[in-house]
Amino acid sequence: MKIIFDTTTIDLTPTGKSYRVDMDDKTAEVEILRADTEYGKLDLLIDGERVTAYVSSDNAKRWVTLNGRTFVLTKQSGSRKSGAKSDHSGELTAPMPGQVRAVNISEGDAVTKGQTLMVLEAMKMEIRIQAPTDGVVKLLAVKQGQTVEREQVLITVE
Amino acid sequence: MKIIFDTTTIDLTPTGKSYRVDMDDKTAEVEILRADTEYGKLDLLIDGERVTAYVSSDNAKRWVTLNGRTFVLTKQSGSRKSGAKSDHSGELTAPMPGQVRAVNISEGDAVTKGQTLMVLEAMKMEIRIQAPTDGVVKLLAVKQGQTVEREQVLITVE
Amino acid sequence: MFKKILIANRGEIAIRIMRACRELGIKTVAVYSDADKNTLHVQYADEAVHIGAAAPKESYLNADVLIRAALSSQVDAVHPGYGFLSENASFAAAVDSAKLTFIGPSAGSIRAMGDKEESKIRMKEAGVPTVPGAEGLESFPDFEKAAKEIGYPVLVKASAGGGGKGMRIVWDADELPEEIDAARREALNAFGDDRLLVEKYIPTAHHIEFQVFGDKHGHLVHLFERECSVQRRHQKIIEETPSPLLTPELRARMGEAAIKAAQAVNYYNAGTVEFIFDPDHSSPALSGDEGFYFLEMNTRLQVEHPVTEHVTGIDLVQWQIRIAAGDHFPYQQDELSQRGHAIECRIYAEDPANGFLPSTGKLLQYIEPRGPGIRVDSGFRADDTVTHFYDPMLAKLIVHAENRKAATQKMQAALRDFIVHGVTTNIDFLQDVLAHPDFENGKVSTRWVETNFNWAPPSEPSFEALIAASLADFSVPSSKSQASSMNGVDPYSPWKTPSGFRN
Amino acid sequence: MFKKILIANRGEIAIRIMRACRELGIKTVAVYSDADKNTLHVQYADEAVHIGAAAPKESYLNADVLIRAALSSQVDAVHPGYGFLSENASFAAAVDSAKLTFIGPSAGSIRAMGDKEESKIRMKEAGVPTVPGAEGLESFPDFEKAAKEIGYPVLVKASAGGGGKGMRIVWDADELPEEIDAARREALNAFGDDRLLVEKYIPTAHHIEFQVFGDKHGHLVHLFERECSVQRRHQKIIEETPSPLLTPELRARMGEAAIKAAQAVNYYNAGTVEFIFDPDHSSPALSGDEGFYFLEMNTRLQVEHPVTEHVTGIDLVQWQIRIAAGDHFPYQQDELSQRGHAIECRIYAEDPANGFLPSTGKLLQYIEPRGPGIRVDSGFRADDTVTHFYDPMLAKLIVHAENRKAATQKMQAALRDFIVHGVTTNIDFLQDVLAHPDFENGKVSTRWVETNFNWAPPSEPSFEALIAASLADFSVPSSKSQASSMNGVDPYSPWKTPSGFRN
Repeated sequence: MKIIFDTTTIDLTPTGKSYRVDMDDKTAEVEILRADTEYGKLDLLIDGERVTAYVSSDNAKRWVTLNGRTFVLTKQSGSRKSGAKSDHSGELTAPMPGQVRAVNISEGDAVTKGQTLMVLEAMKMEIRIQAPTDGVVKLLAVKQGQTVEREQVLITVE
Repeated sequence: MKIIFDTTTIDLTPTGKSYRVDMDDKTAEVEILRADTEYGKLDLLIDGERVTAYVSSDNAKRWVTLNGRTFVLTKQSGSRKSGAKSDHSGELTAPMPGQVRAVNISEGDAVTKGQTLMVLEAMKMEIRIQAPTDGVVKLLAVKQGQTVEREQVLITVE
Repeated sequence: MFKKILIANRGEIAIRIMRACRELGIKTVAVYSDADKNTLHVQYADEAVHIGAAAPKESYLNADVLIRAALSSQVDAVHPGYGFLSENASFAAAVDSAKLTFIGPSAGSIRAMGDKEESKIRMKEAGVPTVPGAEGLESFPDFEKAAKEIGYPVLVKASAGGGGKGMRIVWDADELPEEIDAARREALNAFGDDRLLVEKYIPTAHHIEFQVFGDKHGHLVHLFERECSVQRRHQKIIEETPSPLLTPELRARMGEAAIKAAQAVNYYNAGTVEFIFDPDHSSPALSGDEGFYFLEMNTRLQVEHPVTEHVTGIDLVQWQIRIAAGDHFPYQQDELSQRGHAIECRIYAEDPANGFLPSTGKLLQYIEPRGPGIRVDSGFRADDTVTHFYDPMLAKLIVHAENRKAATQKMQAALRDFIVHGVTTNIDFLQDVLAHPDFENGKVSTRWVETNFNWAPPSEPSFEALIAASLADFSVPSSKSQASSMNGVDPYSPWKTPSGFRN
Repeated sequence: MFKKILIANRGEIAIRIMRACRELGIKTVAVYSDADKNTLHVQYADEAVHIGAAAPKESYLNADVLIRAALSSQVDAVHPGYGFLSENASFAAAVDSAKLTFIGPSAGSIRAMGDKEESKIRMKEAGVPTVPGAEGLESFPDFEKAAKEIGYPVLVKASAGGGGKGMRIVWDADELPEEIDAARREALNAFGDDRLLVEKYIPTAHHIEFQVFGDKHGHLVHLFERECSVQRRHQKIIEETPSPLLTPELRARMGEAAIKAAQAVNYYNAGTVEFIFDPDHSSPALSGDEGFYFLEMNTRLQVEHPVTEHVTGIDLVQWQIRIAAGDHFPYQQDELSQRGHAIECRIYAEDPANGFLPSTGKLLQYIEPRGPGIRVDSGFRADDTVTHFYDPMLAKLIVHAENRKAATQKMQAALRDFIVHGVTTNIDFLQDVLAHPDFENGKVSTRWVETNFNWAPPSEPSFEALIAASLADFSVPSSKSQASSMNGVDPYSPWKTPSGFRN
């Protein structure tokens, strides 16, 4: 069976006691030695080497820690993820969750590259949202005092 | 409602947000502030004092730790516990789980007080089972090499 | 000795203080905001008092409500921890006037050192070397003139500040207005005080601080240095002691300067004298000296106090409480020594690949490392939520070993065993700092992370990580809080008894 | 340095050794019996090899299968831990002849000290004071005659022994035959060797031992004493350092004697020289001396090594590995010192109210204490099963603080936080020992628990405990492993969201 994480396809084939795993040009023989459900801990035998991994799931996301390194993978289902990958370079999103502290512009304003358009605050730090290019504010999506999530669109400059 | 632990009866009366608890001549007002299911941890407010207890259950047994002291209680159901409280003073039971290492007597043997009748072994220690009184071996319930549980009857001397 | 203490703080430091209280047989009262009612520090206390909304200004920074909580719970003393009101002289005075003991220095000492202007003048008088700068500035033209005289880059910082908040490096005059405005707002928000001062900024500087400790009977010692040069966004992320840079002679002279500084404000309780240290004396503005300059004094317990505890063997928090109750601090300077090497890593919920910005969310998994010589001070556990209201520090991971190399190895092993899922952390980043030759050689200055260390996370997960992720769906429930819909229904699942070895 | 090490042991000590290996970058191989396939030490290793049935003789005491496991997993060295084969000279020799490094002393040193007869003769030659006794006995009449000459009470003990196994106090001649038979059987079973010797038994004695450490280049030091007088069934349950009884002068002389003892058998690696110490020199048989007598030398790492690690700052296990690989031990005697005070409590699954007999079963709950200065070395977690096959020690709880009083307070707080349900433990008992004035005053001799301390558990649970037990059925699932049939169906249940605060 095939499992797709982000752009990588992993193919699992049960072979009795273990699995054959294929990914691009790589192949491995994998046995699950032990799974600890409380800690999300997996002891695997990958081509004869014991490997311990910690895995957590949050909807489509998989958090994996292995050899002290943590990766976040997104499991792809049949239906593609809805337009998360925005290519609007003039779209300014919140780099962290927080609160809009100050809004220095209105829709329609002309702005210059580097100009501070908005100030966010979280955990007592201020983050300035600056214009990436010269342009005009096409959209102002939030207002002062509003709480925003990470990657929420704040302003569009075109 | 009444709950019986060993020989003590506790009477719980819900009073909206909290409980009134009666036991013999004692009464307390108790509120459950928090219960942590993973650790069996209870934060209680007993007559206004915060108390933290850890409780585990194993069938009728309740293990309770409070202020660093652990108690084992047995919850009594309607049907009485089946004759666990044996008063046969000549009944020798295993003081710990282990293996019967040596049997020095046979049924019918006359024995004298303090005589070693049997040797148990567990965790590399030897425990001698000695005659509590002068008497005759009425029952030899186990044989050499056998594994025994704690409180299992080994020998009856009368 | 006190019978009951209110801890006017939250998280790991509240728990750290409560542990000390328990060992001394003192009852503890926790305080909590709306956001904190289920946190560990509340559960660890003997009593807990709700003090307001999640925003710090409405709870942990609200002196009145804290005093009321202290009085209603009938405590003898208040421990402020670090941050929040710990360096607020008015709060210390309010505690005093409520006939309670403030576990910290006198309001006068806090005020003298909290006011960076007054403190600098006092330090100069006391013969402690200071960084060139200007104090007492009000109008923008004043700042502009001072900055020009000092020469760019300059550091604009909150007079009332600490912990990197309200602090900005200004590289040239164009940036000055905006940075001053931002620093003022941050300072006002964090400390309730928007005064700023300007100092020469030394880009290659190391941050070396000295722990001092005094009792109320005039006995004052230092407990050696902490090297805190590994920083990002002006905040420390790795601290260690001893500093790999100091010779015994220089250590002794800096220690003397630290004591002089503390004496100049009649200091008692735990405090930290921070120095800027220029290892090659190369800054032309700072000639004719030994390369160290008083930066500021933190009149409170420091986040990184554990490394000092491990190398000196002194329990700083217990002694804070004891000397506040009037005890004599029993150790003379020559009885104190450093043994072994201690390192602290601050584990932050933040994304080093995204400008170290905080990461919030629910901790899907949280497993702390364990073992001899490993200490974890934390206030989180699995299933807790990291909110945007408070500092994103999840834990302090502290190790103690025979020497710097052994401590580094122990820290590396411990970081590999620290599992946090659900929020992005700096654990991978910290491992790469520790493995860097500059760290090994003690060459990390305060701007090293930003200027010398071009960190990027590995772009591709390893084959093994992908294998584990793909097999996990068959063997591990999806999340503690979610229904485990995939478990046990897949025809390929090898899993019969999910928690035992297969034979 | 070694690339891979096999740890020929189980439980907490196997994990302790693996942690040291990980910090040194060495891979580890665990071994396990049928009873241990799901234990923590197996999971903590990089590899694991099954070595046989649960009974120790068929697995952890089986030298051949261990050597085969070491060869097949291609390790460079074998660490024996403590107990099992750690003091078996033949095993050390077998490891050598397999061209692997034994992480311990030479087979010759083990043999010389393991043979209590030979060792006593050597000690006398080396000028180390010894306990009056008789060696080389074979027939029962020999024992009878020797015991009579020495004078009752006498101690019968296994020549090959250690850890209280195969050791019996004999109070008069009538008991001698049976006790000798029992000691012989225990010794054969535990050590594979049934030789015994007889010694004068000093009922008021303290047990004080010295840690020694040597490298393969002839450098040998001591790392001060451990006071191990709190014992039950001849086994230590509380160990501490420094001993409250020793003066600096006596400490120095005992340390010198310990080094002499070790030098007499050309010792290297970690070892412990045990002394009997009679604090009032009152035993008439032992006049004209300083009150300390060589008892035996344990030629291995000791269970209680952590207290020494904390007060000296030395990682004994890392150094065991390093010096086995040929490193020089870098510290001279005058560079070593004791700082602060460390105490270890052994947490046993046993019932102090039932003659300290072991308690087996499933750990329904198991929560270890945490905090600054608290170390827990253990090999168990919740849901594990304590079997009758192995030593019932669940964990070692170690604290380190500035002085004896602070360490005692820290230990008391830590014991209160140690939660074990499902097996009976000695935690309550340990708390009462620590709270006893005799402990506070350092007056605990090795027989104190049996003769002076009439411990009884509280006969009645407190009202609060009964309240908690009765409410728990409404709020806590009955057991992790059982269906939670009572939860949520009771009409009286106050519980809607079982893991959150009620408002």
